[in-house]
Amino acid sequence: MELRIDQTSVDRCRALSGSIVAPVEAFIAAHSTVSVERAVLRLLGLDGVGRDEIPVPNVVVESLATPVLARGIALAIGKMVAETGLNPAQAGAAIAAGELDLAQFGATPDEAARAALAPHVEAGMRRLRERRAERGERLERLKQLPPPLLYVIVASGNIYEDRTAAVAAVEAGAQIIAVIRSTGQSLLDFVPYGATTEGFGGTYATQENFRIMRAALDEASERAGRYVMLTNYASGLCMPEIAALAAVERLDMLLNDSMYGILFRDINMKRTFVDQHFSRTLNAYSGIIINTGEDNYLTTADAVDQAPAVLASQFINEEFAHRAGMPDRQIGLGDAYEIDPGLEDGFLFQVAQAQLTRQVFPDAPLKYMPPTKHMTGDVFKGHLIDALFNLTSVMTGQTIHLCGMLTEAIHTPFLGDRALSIDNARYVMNTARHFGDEIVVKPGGTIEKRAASVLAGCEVLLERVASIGLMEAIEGAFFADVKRSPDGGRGADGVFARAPGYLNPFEDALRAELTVPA
Amino acid sequence: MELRIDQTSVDRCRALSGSIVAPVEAFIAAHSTVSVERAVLRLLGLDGVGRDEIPVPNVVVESLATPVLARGIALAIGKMVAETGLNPAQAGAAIAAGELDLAQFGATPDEAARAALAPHVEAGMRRLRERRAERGERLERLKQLPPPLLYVIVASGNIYEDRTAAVAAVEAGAQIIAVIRSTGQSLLDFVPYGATTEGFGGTYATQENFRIMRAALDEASERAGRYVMLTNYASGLCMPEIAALAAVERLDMLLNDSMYGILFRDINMKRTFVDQHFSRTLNAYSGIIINTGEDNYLTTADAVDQAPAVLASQFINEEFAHRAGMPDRQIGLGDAYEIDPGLEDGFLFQVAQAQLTRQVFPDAPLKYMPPTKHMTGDVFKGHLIDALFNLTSVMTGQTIHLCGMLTEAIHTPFLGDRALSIDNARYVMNTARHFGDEIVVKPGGTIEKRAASVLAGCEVLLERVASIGLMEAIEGAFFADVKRSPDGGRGADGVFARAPGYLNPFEDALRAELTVPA
Amino acid sequence: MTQGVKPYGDTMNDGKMQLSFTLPIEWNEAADEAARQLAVNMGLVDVQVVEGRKIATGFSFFVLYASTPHSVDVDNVKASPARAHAMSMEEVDAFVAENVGRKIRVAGACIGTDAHTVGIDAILNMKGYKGDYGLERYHWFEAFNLGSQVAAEDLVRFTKEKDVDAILASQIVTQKGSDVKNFTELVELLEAEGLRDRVVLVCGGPRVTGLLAAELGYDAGFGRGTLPSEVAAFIAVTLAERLRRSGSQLFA
Amino acid sequence: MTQGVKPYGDTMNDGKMQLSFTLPIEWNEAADEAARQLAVNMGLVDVQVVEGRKIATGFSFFVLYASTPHSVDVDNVKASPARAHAMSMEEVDAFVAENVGRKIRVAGACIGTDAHTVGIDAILNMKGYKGDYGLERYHWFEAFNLGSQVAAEDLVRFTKEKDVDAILASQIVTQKGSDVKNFTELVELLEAEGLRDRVVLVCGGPRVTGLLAAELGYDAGFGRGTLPSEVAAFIAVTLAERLRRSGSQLFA
Ligand code: B12
Ligand code: B12
Ligand SMILES: Cc1ncc(COP(=O)(O)O)c(C=O)c1O
Ligand SMILES: Cc1ncc(COP(=O)(O)O)c(C=O)c1O
Repeated sequence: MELRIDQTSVDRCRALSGSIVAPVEAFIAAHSTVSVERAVLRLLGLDGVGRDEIPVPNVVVESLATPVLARGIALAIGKMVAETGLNPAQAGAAIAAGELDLAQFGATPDEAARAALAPHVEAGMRRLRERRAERGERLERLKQLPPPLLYVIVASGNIYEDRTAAVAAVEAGAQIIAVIRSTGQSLLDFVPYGATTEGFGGTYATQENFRIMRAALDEASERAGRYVMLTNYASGLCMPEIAALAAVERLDMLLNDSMYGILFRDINMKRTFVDQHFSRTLNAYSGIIINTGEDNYLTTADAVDQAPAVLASQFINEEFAHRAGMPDRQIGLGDAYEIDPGLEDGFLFQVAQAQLTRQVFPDAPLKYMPPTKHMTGDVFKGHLIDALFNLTSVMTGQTIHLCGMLTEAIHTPFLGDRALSIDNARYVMNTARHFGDEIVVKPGGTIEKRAASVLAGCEVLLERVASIGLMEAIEGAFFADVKRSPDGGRGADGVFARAPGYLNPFEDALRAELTVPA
Repeated sequence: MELRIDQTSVDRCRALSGSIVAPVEAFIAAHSTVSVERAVLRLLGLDGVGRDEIPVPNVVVESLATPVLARGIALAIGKMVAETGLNPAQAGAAIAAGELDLAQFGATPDEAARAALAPHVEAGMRRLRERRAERGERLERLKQLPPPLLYVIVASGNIYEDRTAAVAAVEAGAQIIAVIRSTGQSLLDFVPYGATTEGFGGTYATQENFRIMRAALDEASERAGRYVMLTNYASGLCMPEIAALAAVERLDMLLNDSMYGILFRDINMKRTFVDQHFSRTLNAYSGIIINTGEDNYLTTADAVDQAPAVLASQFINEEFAHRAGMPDRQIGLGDAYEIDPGLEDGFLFQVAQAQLTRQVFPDAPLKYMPPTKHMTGDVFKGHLIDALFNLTSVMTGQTIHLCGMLTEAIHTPFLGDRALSIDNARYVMNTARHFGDEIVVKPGGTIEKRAASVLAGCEVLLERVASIGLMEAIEGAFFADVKRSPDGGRGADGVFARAPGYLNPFEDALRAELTVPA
Repeated sequence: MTQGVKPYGDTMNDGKMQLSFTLPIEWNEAADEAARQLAVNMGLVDVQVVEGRKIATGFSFFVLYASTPHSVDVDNVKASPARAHAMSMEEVDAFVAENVGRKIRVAGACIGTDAHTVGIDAILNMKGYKGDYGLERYHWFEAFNLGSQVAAEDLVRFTKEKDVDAILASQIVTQKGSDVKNFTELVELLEAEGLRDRVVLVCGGPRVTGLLAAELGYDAGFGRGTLPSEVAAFIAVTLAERLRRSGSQLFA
Repeated sequence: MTQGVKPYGDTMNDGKMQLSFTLPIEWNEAADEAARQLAVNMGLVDVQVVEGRKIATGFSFFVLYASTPHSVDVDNVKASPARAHAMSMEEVDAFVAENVGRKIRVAGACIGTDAHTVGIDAILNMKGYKGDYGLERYHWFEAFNLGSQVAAEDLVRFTKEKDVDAILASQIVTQKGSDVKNFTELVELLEAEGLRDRVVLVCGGPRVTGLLAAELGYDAGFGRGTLPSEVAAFIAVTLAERLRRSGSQLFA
């Protein structure tokens, strides 16, 4: 399929995003957060929980006074490692057990700390490289089917039921499995620990749950002869830590949006910006594809009106990702099929939007979300809306295809719902496989006009944002009609300015290996 | 939507159909059948049943020796009317009651008979004109929605349950109601009488059933503010009689195919050709739209292979209709969405066929039949196949749209099935209303190539048929792989050559008013 | 009609219905029969297993059509009182002016960890729902929208501070009974604080029914497709009624 | 597994199923509750009426999800014997050559007024079904396809004339029990003519099950998606078995 679009307007939008993100990046470079520091600890091998089930990385970070923490948790741990000869994991355990106090090693020279840490940092980096290589090897051996890649969610709340459901979905043809996170985990300022069997609307994201699901999918992949990808959620108060854990457990994708937490979870914007940067740097190096959350604009407000905002958010997410050293092939920008099914020619609008996104971001593995908001208890009708969504996806060459569920309005998917949903996608995408290649959009028609107006609207919005600044724009409710103040929201107290001599050895190592645009 | 097609090939196919049908028309002109004669009687007002429930028209026709019948039943009745002063209806009643013998009036001069009949013939013609005018007036006042016109079937076997179902369907948005005929009624050499409540797979086509449904739909039309059309089946051993009754009860459409009975019901070909001609002449004058049965080729053999045969049959049906004085706007040529849903790009083939038909017969109210053969007990999957059928129909501008039922493989439609089916069509056709106007088919693509090959295949087939003659071609199993001999099949004995002085006053009156190509 | 009503396929009282479900067994010849027997065990008759297939190792999916011999006595089915009094925004405002004589204070929230605010917003926001204005638009209502993930404690505290007349609690997530849990917690807390009788307590969400609300001890419950005016009318009428009984303008 | 099996939603034994049906009542607030009560009367629990709407004056359509407390004892569910012996065409031919020693004569027809020949053709025609060749293709079978709308009398007469070993009767139309009526007529006529025990009597059609066949007094019944080889194998084995018992080559 082809659509004529105004390329100069597209270029202008990219330039605008650059100038919108630049000042935020300056802020990011000068700050860190408790979750960034905890991620550093996890990469150094700290794990487990102390008293009251508090994760060791949290105990360790909280054990330091802000002025000390401001130079980076790595520096402190490095000193302790240099003094005690313990490795970082042992050091963490000792602190959590209350046997040793991290603060007491302050006197040690920074250089000694750096040196003591170096081998552990290298070990951490090696672990990331190994996992990434592993994925590459499997993808080579177990080829995926051509996109759209069928993506389904499991969300029973119980990781073991989720595993059953995931394996069944793979047999039905799923290529990507997402374990939906328990309601509001994004608001927890720690990552829960261990295998979990209780959750609301989803299953907790824990390292052990990641491991259990990855193992099951690796097995299923071998049987299916196709590598099946695993994804979860980073966005929230623990973006960097989840990114670290996902890298270690070889997840292949992560929901990771530069503004979702701010707008849809009232998480402090500074916290989010700093966190998303380090988490994405990690994702980039681990070869994890990020998925952004533009769909959220559409589920909470009118989809026709929000289209320009969605495109603008995609440009901003792209820019933030580039700044974190992420190549286009890892930037899964989000869109969704959320226009009112009762609207005459709504299908034309959906096609216009999907094709526009496809052409504006030619190398991005676009993530296309299914109809949700207008789904009702009429499962027969819902199945049809999903079918036209499936058709739109294959016509416009979307990459990551979230299969819609006929029971979307009713419950988190049953095993049988998932099978019907995958049948739907496979039937439609097979019978209309090359339909998109067969048609040309009539110049001056409804579809072309719609695409043009969305792009124009996006450019205007980006101009307004650029003129006042991103943080101010969010404060001015430019996005999703929600108003957030720079210092309000959850997790603000977890943000701090980097003191002179601040050390984040992984950030340094990663930046050295990734190509980050100046 | 637009498709490039080879117009010279199209013209050639029309010319070929002309030379295929011409000789058959010569045969038709020289013959009549018992059902043509019975239709004449019905138009003269004969009705009711005699002993053993045998319809009066049957009793009367059977009461004559072939040589006498060969001059036309009208002549005989005319003589009786002239002698007895009874009107035709009374004459028929007397004969059925065994009080008078039609044969005994042979001596009366033909002229006297003609004269005696004239007022009754005019009365009959007036009745047809009045019904047609009635329809016109209502269509004016109660505008239909734009096509595709949603058509659903009722088939409970009980005319009263059918009525309930029909009225419900109208409220759901149906524009055309078809009362499916009881299994194999086409094989009965008489038209059953009265209101019926028993039938297999459908409800008997009787004048009273027609009247009951028409009355219910007229009421529903007023409430809905849209004129709702009624249709039934002519094809079979009683084509002319059903055409007469349908005209009188103001049906708006009739299944009327020039070859269906021959190929799919093993009805004698000569009988069918003669019958279809007179029935179509009546349909033409009554303003009834005929629906042809090409779908039957697709349900009984592979839909991809049969495509050229379908197009060929459409050309032949068109030619026969023109020869009966029928304008394009009344020729509802049939096609169906029967390609295996498991075939990759099958949707492209369906679109190609539908668009080709649309462009080859620009003024015909095309009848598009839903998927049936590949429907299974998986009602969820079936609902999706119906959705792509609905999309194809609105994209390619089909006229008469038979709504597919998700329970096609299971039972004749439940009331709820029909509602879901209409919801499906309304949703898809509304959300994609003008999609067809938005797209151009890529030159040289799969769709264009497919359409071209179907047209070419059709031309070849028509050439072969033209070279040996239609009856011989049917004997040679050129159509639907079935072999029928000119003198075999049901109802052969009801065909006879017209003797000198043969009279069918309605044929004469109709030909005088219709424009029939020489 | 007084006699029981049965499902309608294509004939009165044929009792026809469609079912679909998954069984945790491998599909094979016998599986279809197992599905049929399950339906028979459920008391269904004329059972047809029209589709049966493997959807995964150890799991089979089935579609059935069958007749139920059961019926329902529709005459004794009562509509929930909640939507009894239909009034337009103007009518409600007039009614309140007349019968309450002051603005009604309403506090709405999506309680527990539930963050689905679209529903409660539809009831409260100016904009409203399906062309029916939200409570903020009413002249005689003062609406407070506390938003999402509001703890029962906070909602109760707010109720006290602001002398709220009516509480609107929303629950969209129902998995594992979280909605019932949260609704119950709220009503119990109100009772503990002795506030229960001082407020008109209303719950809502796609799975809420009048019946559930009654069981939970709420004054009313609103489900799928509720319109703001229906809620406003219920609150106004109920409150006026209480005022009439108590003869005074409660804590005005 | 020995304990009863229940439907599986997302957790073992949750018993979840989906239902849909139409009630002949006007839709309103109470109608949803009526639908719920019907499900409750059917013995379902956790009933959720997730969709309820007017589809016509006096008719409402509903979609429900609910849990059934019932289960099915899968261990005691037997597959129909019909498809027991899987053999390829070659194997069947070899088996017949060895155990029958002459061609088996089979007559197939779509009986009564039923004109749906595609099914019986799929079993008999060379071409076969889903890549599985039809009986006409078998070396050791002689297949007669009498086509559609064959009266029981004619089929029986043919059986006598041609000394047919096996009869294949097809019924696709099932409305108002026409299939059962026609199948019964055939078997009774065969009995009246004293032919019943001389032939392997097989019925088939999308709604046919082994159970139905047994009830009707047929040797076997084949349903949805039958393959010709399954039918051939059954006929061959059954006939050979009878020959063995009777020690002779029946009417050879
Ligand atoms: C939009 C949406 C979201 C948005 C919410 C944005 C927002 N600010 O509200 C986002 C993307 C954030 C989201 C997130 C999640 N969601 Co959500 N979401 C939906 C969705 C698609 C639409 C809900 C909606 O807006 N409906 C439209 C409104 C107008 O209808 P309504 O809510 O029913 O409200 C009406 C009536 O119920 C009534 N009403 C409602 N409340 C009240 C209160 C009172 C007092 C009264 C009188 C009336 C009333 O009046 C309203 C107007 O008529 C539904 C699926 C669906 N189609 O229903 C899933 C759905 C509700 N979500 C679901 C889940 C599981 C989640 C998550 C938990 C998933 C996860 N693990 O991440 C998260 C977590 C959010 C959280 N912490 O609660 C599930 C719930 C399953 C279940 N039955 O428990 C659903 C059903 C999807 C699914 N099938 O899995 N979701
Ligand atoms: C094709 C078709 C037709 C064609 C038939 C052409 C032909 N020569 O067969 C035409 C267009 C003529 C037709 C007409 C009618 N049809 Co029809 N038709 C169908 C359709 C779409 C497909 C049937 C089919 O071919 N299936 C494919 C074959 C391969 O599957 P099968 O028949 O199940 O056979 C397999 C097994 O059952 C088994 N099998 C079958 N028979 C036997 C016998 C033996 C001995 C064995 C061992 C195995 C066996 O093996 C086969 C291969 O696996 C179905 C709907 C559907 N999708 O099922 C409706 C359907 C069967 N028809 C139906 C009806 C009502 C009719 C009509 C009566 C409608 C009318 N009033 O005009 C007419 C009348 C015909 C008549 N007199 O019987 C209804 C039956 C409803 C019911 N349950 O009673 C159906 C279900 C459609 C519907 N929902 O209304 N039909
Ligand atoms: C980008 C992104 N992150 C996270 C989430 C969900 O996380 P939570 O519900 O825990 O906030 C979503 C859900 O839509 C999302 O789009
Ligand atoms: C043109 C035509 N006439 C008649 C019929 C059905 O009539 P009967 O089943 O009585 O032969 C059909 C059914 O497909 C048809 O297509």
